[in-house]
Amino acid sequence: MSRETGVDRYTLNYSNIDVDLVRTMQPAGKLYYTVLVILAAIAGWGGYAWSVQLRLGLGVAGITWPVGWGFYITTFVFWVGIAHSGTLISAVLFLFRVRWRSPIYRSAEAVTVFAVMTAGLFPLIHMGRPWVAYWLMPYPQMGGLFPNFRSPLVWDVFAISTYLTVSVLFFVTGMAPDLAIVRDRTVGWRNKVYGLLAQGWQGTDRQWKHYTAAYVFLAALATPLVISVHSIVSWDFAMSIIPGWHTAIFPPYFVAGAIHSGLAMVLLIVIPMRRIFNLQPYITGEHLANMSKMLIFTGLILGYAYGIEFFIAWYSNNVYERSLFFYRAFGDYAWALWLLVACNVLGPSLFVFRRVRHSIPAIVAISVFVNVGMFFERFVIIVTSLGHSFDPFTWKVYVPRWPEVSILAGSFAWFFLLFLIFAKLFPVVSMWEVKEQLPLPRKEDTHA
Amino acid sequence: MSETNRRDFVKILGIGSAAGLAGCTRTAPDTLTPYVVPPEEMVRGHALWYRATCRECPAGCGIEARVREGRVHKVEGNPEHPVNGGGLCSRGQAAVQGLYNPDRLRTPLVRGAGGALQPASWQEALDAASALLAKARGRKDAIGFMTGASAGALDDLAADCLKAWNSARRIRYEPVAYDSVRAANALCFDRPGLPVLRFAEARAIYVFGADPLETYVSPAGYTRGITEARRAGARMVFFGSRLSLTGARADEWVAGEPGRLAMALVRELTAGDARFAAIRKWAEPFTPERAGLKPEVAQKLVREIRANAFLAVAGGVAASDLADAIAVNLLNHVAGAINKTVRFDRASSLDTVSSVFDASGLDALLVVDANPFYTAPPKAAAGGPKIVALSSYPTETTAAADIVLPIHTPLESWGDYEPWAGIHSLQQPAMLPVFETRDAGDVLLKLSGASGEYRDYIRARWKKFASADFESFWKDALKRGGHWEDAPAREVRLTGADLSAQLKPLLENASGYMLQTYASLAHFDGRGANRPWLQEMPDPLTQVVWDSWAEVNPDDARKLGVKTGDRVRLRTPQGQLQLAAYVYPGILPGTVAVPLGQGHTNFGRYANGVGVNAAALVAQAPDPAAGGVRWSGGRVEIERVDANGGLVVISGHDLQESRGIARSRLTGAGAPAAAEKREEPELSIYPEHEHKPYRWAMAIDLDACTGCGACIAACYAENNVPVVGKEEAARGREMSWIRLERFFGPGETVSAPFQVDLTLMLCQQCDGAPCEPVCPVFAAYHTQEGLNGQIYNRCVGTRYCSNNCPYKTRRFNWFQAEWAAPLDWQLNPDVTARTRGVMEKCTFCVQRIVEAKDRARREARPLADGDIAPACAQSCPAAAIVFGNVNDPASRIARLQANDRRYRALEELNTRPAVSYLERERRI
Amino acid sequence: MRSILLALLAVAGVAAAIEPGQPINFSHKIHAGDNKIQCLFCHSGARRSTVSGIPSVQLCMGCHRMAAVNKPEIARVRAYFEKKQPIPWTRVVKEPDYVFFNHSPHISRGVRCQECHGPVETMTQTRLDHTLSMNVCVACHRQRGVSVDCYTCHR
Amino acid sequence: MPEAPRHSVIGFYADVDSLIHALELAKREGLGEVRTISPVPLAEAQRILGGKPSPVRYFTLGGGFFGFLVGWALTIGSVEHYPLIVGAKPIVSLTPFGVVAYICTILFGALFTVLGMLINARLPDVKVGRGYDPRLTGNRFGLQVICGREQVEAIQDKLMDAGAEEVKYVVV
Repeated sequence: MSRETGVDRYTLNYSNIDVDLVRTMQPAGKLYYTVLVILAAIAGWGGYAWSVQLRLGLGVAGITWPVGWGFYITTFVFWVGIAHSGTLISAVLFLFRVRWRSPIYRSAEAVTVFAVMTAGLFPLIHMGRPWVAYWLMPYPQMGGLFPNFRSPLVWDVFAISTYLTVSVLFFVTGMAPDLAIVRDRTVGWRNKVYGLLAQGWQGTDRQWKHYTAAYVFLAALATPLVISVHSIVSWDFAMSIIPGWHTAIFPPYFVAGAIHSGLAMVLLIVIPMRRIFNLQPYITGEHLANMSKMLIFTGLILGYAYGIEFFIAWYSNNVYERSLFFYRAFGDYAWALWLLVACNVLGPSLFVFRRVRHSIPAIVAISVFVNVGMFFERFVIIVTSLGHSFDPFTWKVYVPRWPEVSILAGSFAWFFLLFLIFAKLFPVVSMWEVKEQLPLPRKEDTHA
Repeated sequence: MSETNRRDFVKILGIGSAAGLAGCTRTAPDTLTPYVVPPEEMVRGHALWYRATCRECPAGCGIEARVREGRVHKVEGNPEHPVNGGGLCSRGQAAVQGLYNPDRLRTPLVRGAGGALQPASWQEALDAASALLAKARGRKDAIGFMTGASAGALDDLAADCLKAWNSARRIRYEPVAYDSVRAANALCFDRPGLPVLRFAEARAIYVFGADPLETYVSPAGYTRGITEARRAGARMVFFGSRLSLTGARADEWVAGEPGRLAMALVRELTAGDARFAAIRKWAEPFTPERAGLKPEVAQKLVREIRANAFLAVAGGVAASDLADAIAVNLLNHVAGAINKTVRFDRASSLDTVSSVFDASGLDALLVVDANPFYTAPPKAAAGGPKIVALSSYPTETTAAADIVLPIHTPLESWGDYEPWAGIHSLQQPAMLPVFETRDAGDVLLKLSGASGEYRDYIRARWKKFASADFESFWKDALKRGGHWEDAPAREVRLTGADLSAQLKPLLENASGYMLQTYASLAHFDGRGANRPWLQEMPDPLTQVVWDSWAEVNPDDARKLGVKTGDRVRLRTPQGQLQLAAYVYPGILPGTVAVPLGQGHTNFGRYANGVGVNAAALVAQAPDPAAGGVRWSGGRVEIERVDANGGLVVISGHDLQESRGIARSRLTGAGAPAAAEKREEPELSIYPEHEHKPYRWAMAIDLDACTGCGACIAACYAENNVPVVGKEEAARGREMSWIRLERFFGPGETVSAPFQVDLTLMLCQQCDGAPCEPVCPVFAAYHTQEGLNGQIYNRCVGTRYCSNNCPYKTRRFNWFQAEWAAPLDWQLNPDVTARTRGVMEKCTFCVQRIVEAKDRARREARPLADGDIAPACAQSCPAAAIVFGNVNDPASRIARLQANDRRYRALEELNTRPAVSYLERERRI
Repeated sequence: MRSILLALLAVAGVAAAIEPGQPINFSHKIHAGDNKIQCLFCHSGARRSTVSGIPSVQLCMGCHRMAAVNKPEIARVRAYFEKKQPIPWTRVVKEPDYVFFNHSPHISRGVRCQECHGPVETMTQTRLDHTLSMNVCVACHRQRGVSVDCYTCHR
Repeated sequence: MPEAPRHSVIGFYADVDSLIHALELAKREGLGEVRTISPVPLAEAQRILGGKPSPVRYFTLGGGFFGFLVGWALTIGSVEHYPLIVGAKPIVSLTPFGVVAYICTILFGALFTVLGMLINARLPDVKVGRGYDPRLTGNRFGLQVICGREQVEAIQDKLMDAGAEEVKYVVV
């Protein structure tokens, strides 16, 4: 087994890669459809909750004055964050020639696309008048009025839609050679559909030449997005003047947090997937351990950010900041703060022990904790700052109500539903890239 | 002006104006209805103003009703009226919600054979009433005629009626009747009436448990007087066991039993003064120690009384003992205030009222616009009088009545009222009746068998005031709002009767808890409870909405194991109630205070079942000493029931936490020198933008602001601010554009001397507004005139602006606002009714700015300072809010901005608000 | 369905030329076109108020006591007047509630009625053959150098 | 106008060395227009085939530059058209507009990159199927030589000699 690529080079070869992965796309069994229906039901319940909210007004949710943003924006930031690890793995690690990325990047990139698609719903859900959301689009509206490009929310519109576009391009582009493989290994209507999707990919030298060039540039363009998208999302908060939001540390802090939660989500997706599809030779314990190690790193960055936030609040001697951070630590939501510190910093630091990062149950547990922790990190940032800002008269405790909880649950179901459908219809591991990671078949090998 | 025309046009009016913002149906057909004959003085789209008299309490303030297209939209104070001079309290503002109250009686009701009230035609009901009266007339004094305070034509008419009905049983019932004050004045000065209090002339104003800034006799007028005095340097001291809102505005709170404190001051003032030897003898036992007055405080107060024009005021609901009022009379006497600041030149309309009534031996009781059975429920005994109730609303009294006749509200009726002798205040209908109701006067004329209309009756009565041509006098009086006569000075002298016996109760010490009730600022004695605005406006001190509560001292609360919001049981010999507790540091241990006015059972959807009726704890029988209901001073037992008080407190936190939002400073001898004002340069990395030709700004004088909330009600009325109800208010979703923020102090803890800081928080119209750049669609933007614009129809509802507002003055429409018909008739046609999902906030009443500019343009003149008054500024009885153009250096606002008390809220954020505050002074 | 269609028309910027049925077959062409009666004679509110106003029945009768008394439509007007009933005209021009258009400053600065209302004096039946969308307002305001501040029209 | 059918020969190789060998041979002998078909990109083959670096990079650069201009033009143009003051900031606020310009740079860069790839790689390719063998996306490497009809047999022999497992004649 190679520590470098992670891929098990003694069992994998050009032939069985195709066989293994095309097998994952065989007609599904009962279990698959059961899970699918359950997820669809939960997502549908979330959709129902949204429809109630659309019909009656945002008042059915728990968000209120002065906590104008609650679960919805928390969930939005959460899903945008989840998206980040995909791009990190697929683009950044590609540029850095990290070879172990190949077998996991397809799932990671799918996580990105589906997470952004999920996240994109939340600004609509939280809006007072979603039916006029198109006013945020950059075109001359009534009387020649455009949206306000100074608003971080318009940056968000640009950043998120660009992120979705680039991720989808990267995802679809990266999949073209694999779709050709699938086309070539199937018959009947599947052959036709995948043929259409493969866009006539053959693998000629000309195709490969421009394809690899475009791949590098897409990766190069996606790389700054890893940093910028979550920086811009963090500016939704940092550009305001509310204590606890107005801080320069937010962009790196949010980016690290995004990758932290994203990696954990990829782990949570990949571990059951490799088991169900028997992909252990592709996604090995080494891959999981490598990602676990990254979690230690991002967890430490977060720990530092948490610490420095409190330190600066104290050191600034600013009455508003001090009061807010005291409130975060000991106020109504103190449980959430301590929970998130435990989940995001203490949990992943256990991965320093080799035993932990090679134990599947431990990885799953810690990944779940990280996702819970990251949700509450955003929750604490958003809710405590709004509920405890400048004028003490306005201090208020926010409690979510059933539509928010339902839509949150629905968003998870929606995300996993998309992934489940994806996993059955498309190769979850990039075949051509795994092949690329294998040594090229040489003359000696074939004669041996 | 021709009244007939005005009456006719509304009949033919059909242009509705209220619809949501969502209207995309500009092409949909709709009906336009012109006038058949246009009313002369009316131009569609222009407001007309009709002057009248406010009848929401006995004060009798002058009002003017703004009418657009035949509908009253708003009520404002009449600037020419001698009682209030332009300001109007929140209850007066809410009169329109009485007019358009969805629960108003729409048809007469007659008790049927089954014992239930059934709708009847006017003819049937009037016939039934006439028959009833005809039967009862047979026996002398078998018919009672009950009204509230009613000096004026109605009084005359009542007398005529009773004469026709062979009776002399005239009852003027007011639950809050100041019996003790009147009894004390009778004993001390042989004048059984209320004094005329000239606050404006006093420089030391001592308030003994009374609430002249809230409900006491004539609050809007007194507020004006006290403000005037304060601007001239007056100091105000509050004596009492519970710090009321009036007390909160005082410079000093001397906690204790008011009568005892007054007597202690009398004792110190009369020491060695031969003129007051008798009084000194009565006062001898009242040593300062006994009253709980520190000797040095006593000495300081005595010095102050001697050096200044003095005025002490007693009584009200919260201190309703005769002894208290006598003590204050003696203090006024020895301080030389009688015949100077405390005068008896004019009789009050309240001089003839009583807080108890006797209906025994009556066969029929006619109740006109009063609700005695809310405070004093009818005895269940059979054989009581048959009751004919004339009322605009269902009330506890109409529920017990046999015949109910729906009458006009004051804004639809003719009438006059004489709150003080010689002040004849006129009432005229500002619009045609909303429902099939009748003018009470017309009904009474009919029942008494007289002919003619009530308007003519009033005109006939007014003939005696006219010096020359009556028609022009009448026209003039309608235009002015009434007719005011000068009152000759009338001096009174102390009778010299021995009052020591009456003062004796002040020496008694009782054990256990003392019950103090007080008239609610919003609902007074209960008559405002069906106005949703008044329910939703938080009580200034407790910040509670839609409820009643029992205030307990923190030490008592600890002993009882009670927290704010817990349910407690109050028990007196008269009854028991369960209500939420409110732990209030401004109440002395051993005292429990409950506001009056809630707990209605038959007063419409906004009042029924809200809170509890504190009158049930108080004996509705004459107190032997004062002759009226003893609202406060009785014993009460209190115990905790459970944690489910269901109290909704709007305020999120009681302390300012060093944020300097509501600031005050100590002034006067011995005050620390004011800190050197740091002039922070207004820094910006960007060049300033121009403000032309105007730059609007507002200044709020916290030294004048009393916290009465008139501005809030005015804002509700002017700006179509919806009411959300208790449940949504509990979630923080009340929509008021102005908040009265109340903080306890001083400093970071609640410690002695306890103080209350109040400030108004409304959109600060920042120059560097944090809300504006974050809006993705320019719904929030800045005008060239310095306004922080909010365009509702552009808003997409991200709520980012509200998040980023340091003052949190923006309100979001969580649901589609609803106004139960016909409350929607009140909506101001000049302001968009917001749809759900959009943000709204104070606009500095931009519609008034536009209107004033328009008017100036039509009249081809420049805008003058004072042309524009936003609704809040206009309504303020204390004139604490000033609005104007700071580009004009001569404007009042520009001058106030140079005042050294000026500060801006959260100034250090560099938001550069257009709203300035003037620090409150605490004079020592 | 109808409202969707209307909304589509409005979105597409098509002037929905609705010719609503009116209780009286009133012709602006006869009054303002042929007889050259000034618009402000009947719609006098436009000069001094926000709304131009629909003339009262009394004003109609002012002329039609003498003019064209025998026409059947005039007889109907007279019937309304005698019964003291207003004429329930169908509204042709309507702005949404959040638009606060004020006639008087436009008239006093010499904006011709036709610039917004179209050639009404040629219409036998009044219709709106013009969209009164915000684009139209803003374009004219820009052209004349008048404020395009939002508060000019929205409050 | 449909293109005239062209004749070609594909050699199938189980290993890269054989393919490279055949490719070198084909190049050396000038057998005709040659191309490789492989399941993975082959840097060695690219080197032998020569040619300029992929012009996709210019598309990326051009797209990025275009997006950058679009971003600035959109933001500055919009506020110049309807100037509204917000938060005491200048009408043309360059700092926040830079964010939009940056995002537009990335967006158009990515779109143009993909466009450049599609154009240069002649994708989507509708002609797939003719002369195409599914093994070549799997575990075989192919060398396709396009030639005249008369050369087919000779080239088939040569490719077999170079180590092909199999040769196939296809019309493309």
